[in-house]
Amino acid sequence: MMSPFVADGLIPLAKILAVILYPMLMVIVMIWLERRVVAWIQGRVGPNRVGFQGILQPFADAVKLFFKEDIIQRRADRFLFNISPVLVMFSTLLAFCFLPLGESIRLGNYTLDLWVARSPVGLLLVLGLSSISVFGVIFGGWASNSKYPLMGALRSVVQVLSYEIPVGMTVLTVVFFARSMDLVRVIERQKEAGVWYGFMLPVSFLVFWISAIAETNRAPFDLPEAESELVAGYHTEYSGMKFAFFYMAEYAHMVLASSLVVILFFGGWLPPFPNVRAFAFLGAVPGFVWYLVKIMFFLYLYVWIRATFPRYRFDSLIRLVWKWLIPLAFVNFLAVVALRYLL
Amino acid sequence: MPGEPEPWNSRGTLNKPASAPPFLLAKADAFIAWAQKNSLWPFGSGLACCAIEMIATAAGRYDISRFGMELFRASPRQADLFIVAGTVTNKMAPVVRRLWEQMADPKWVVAMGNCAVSGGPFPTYAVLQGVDKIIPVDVYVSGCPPTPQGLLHGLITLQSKIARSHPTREILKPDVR
Amino acid sequence: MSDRPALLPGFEDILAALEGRFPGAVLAVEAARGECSVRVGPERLADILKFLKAEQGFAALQDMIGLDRGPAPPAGAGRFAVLYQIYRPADRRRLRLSVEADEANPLPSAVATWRSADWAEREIFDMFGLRFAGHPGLRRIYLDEEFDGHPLRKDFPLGGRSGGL
Amino acid sequence: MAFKEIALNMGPQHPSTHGVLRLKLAIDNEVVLSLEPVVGYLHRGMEKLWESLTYTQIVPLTDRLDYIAALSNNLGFVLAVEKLAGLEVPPRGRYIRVALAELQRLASHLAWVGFQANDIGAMSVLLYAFEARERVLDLFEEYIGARLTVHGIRIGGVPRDFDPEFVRKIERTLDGLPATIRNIELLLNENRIWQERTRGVGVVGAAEAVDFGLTGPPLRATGVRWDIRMDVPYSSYEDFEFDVPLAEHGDVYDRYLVRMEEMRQSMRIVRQALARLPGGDFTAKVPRILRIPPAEVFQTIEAPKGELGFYIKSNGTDKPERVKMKSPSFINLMSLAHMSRGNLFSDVVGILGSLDIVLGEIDK
Repeated sequence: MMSPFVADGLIPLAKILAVILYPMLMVIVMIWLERRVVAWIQGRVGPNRVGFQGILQPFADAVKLFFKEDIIQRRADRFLFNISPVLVMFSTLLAFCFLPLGESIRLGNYTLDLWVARSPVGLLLVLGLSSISVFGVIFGGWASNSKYPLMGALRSVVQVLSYEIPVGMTVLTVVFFARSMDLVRVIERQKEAGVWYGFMLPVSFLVFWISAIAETNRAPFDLPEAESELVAGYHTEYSGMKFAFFYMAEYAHMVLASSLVVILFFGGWLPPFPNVRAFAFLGAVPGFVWYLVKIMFFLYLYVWIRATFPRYRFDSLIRLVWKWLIPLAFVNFLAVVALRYLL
Repeated sequence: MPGEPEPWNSRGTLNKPASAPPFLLAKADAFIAWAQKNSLWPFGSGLACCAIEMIATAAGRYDISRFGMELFRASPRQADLFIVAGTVTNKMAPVVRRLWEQMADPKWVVAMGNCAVSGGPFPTYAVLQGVDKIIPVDVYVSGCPPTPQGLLHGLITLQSKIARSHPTREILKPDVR
Repeated sequence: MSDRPALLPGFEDILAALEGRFPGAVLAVEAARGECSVRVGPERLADILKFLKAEQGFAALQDMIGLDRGPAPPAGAGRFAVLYQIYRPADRRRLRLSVEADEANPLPSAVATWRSADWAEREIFDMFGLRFAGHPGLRRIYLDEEFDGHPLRKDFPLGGRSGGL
Repeated sequence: MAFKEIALNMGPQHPSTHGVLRLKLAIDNEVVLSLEPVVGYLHRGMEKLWESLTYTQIVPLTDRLDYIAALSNNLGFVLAVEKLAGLEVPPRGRYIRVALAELQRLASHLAWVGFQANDIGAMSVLLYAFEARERVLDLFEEYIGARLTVHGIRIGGVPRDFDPEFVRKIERTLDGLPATIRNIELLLNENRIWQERTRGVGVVGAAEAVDFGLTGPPLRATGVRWDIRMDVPYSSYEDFEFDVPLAEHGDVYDRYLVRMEEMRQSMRIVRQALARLPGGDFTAKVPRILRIPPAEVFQTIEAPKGELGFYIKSNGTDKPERVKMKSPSFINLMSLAHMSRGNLFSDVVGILGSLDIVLGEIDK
């Protein structure tokens, strides 16, 4: 009944467009949300002159940045300087293809599944792609050939690499329970188990969440772009649209990290209390909405943490991960395996 | 206005009377100008007493983030608005000039405080009598230091000045200045 | 009221110790408005400073002040003078040492005795052109290296000689 | 492999040098080997300018020295001129001056805690501290019309009287401030990241501090009990009951504790000054053209940043022959090189902030 032209042509095209627009939309909302929430926490008003309550503020920023002069330092390494924003943005957007936004919907005999690609190793792909963006930061910092960006790049190398390890270990516990790396399977396993992994593996969730903040260079761990020390960190030399790429990629990376947390630990599109009779009506709300609500909660948490915590010093940051997070993740993994077999 | 010689320190396009905008790109002009007006990122560089009042303007009560200006960019590359807040001494003048040159192109300068406008209360050997001797200034805000309301008035004047400008003419013919 | 010892009367004990240790060093003493200013010759200045700090307990050098009495100084006084404002925390005494100075022979530097003299001497050099022997890095502190002239001299015009920018 | 450290330049324009200060650093992957502050980027030639102005014309210029605590500069200079000219300020004027100076100390410390927290990353504390500071600036604005460069203490006394309504307004403002200070302390005191960034950083011993000439909160943080309001009381400070907060390690965290406690003491002094405000007129009769016979005087006060001193030499005319300002930040900055050797690069930002330097006062 669905002509192949539509089924294999238009719909995949629409999905690809959706994968590009969905993060961009989330980034636009995120920029507005962050500036308003940080302002609200700090007792300020925040942008409210541009459009209704400042909704158009991110658009004004984007258009202005689009028409800014694009300065490349004479002594900069031109190729790396130009490629790094693309690298950062490309890897994050690509990672969004593997995120399942909701369960598949039946349209007549055609099932429209709300993800672009589903692969048995989806989780590995997403983690791999998100760590490619580190290359963009390193090349960008090094290529601008000036001292502050270089220091910003060096800092982000050590920070992101050392925080990959706790991320890997905690994700291992989830895979161990879900017995598969396919994100959709993970959610289905949580549906069958009836309880979300966030509550079954609280330590893994906490370690994962802290490392996710560190990996996106946010809040207490934002050393690579510490305004008060490194002027503007690795993107000091960037202006105009290239800077906008870095700026938006950071937010896109945040959305990616919080959607990973939601999928792995809080059951992507599952309604909150599936087996409690009183809350059965919650099931009627489509899965996609639940997914968005959970992501917004974690994005709000990102902003909240940014507004309250001071910044870590470099050595205490490294001490935190090597002395606390990695041993904790390791012990937690052993405990989970032991419990699994003893019970 | 048309008879006078063009003041050397003003930007050619901004001070001309609102001549007829380019017909085809009129709407584009308005849109780009709207965007540039509403997202002026100031450059976080304070020289002296006016810097404290600039920070007070950015703080809770006189909040300039309502106009979308709260992102004080520390690097000149990403800033569009250079608020010269404080006394420009002869030793600091080359630095201020280099900072202005490093800013990406559609950039504006607000001379905040009597010292930046015309040397202020210091007619001495060490002070540059007015920042417009080294960089073109768009809006002069008087006061020593100007109160936050005064600075906000200056910024809103700058916004209306940008709204009247024609960014497309500058983009198509970059050296029209 | 919290513990506030009464201020010791006069400065006789300090002057007596100074006179005893360095006979003839104290050229003039002027006590007015509760302050005491002692004029000493530049010859044994370094030992006098060390003596005041070590034995008399003047632990802190509050300030060093340069003076220019103008191209035609009044009779009996040279053109330049340097004042040392020192403070004894034990009984809260303040003493001002004034020494005649001129461009030709530099005064001994006080950096060895009080570390806070470092920048103070650089400022006096920058503003008056008076040199200090033994100063680790005597160079201008405020103005550019190639600034000609010393601004705080009386014969230097306020608006600057080169007319500025 | 040839070892080459990075010569980094925290240039005259840097988000956390509190103005136009340049630090020449030699760092070996984030560890500071040597540091040399370069000043002079805000040198406006004040002392030369003062030699061509009359005493009353100089007072508004002293606001522009330490522009975060303008009233303390006024008080320092004005006390020196009165001591020189032998002027006697009536008791009401002295009490109003004490109230104004302590309010100014409160505003200065609030601005400091905001900048220090912002340098170490806690942005929100800057906004809360500045919001509280705005309330104090409102009092100045109502009293004399200016917020920052207040010029509220003149030769001979104070420009305007404290009417009862204004006294009540000050007390109402003071009632609201302890809550904000408490909030800031709740946010920072036990915060593990804050403690890690400040405890044991930029340590200086008591003997070293005195030798470096350190004064004010950085000195009292090393345990040395030295407060000019207590040791050499001026402007009737001896009538007030307050204690001098001390600490013992002399690191950034102790300077933070000392300043937070000093804020409470300042409020205590202002309340006492307002409660016991004597009657009578608030300013002495000062001749329009004030000629002072030749003499010299050196007067110091306890400014928020440390011991602020003025040396004035008069020559019988209405213009001083020489005015030299002893700036606490100028001397405190000298010890930055000693404090930050061996620390990390990001600590230099914290130590510089803890010294609470103001470039207007250093460069004159």
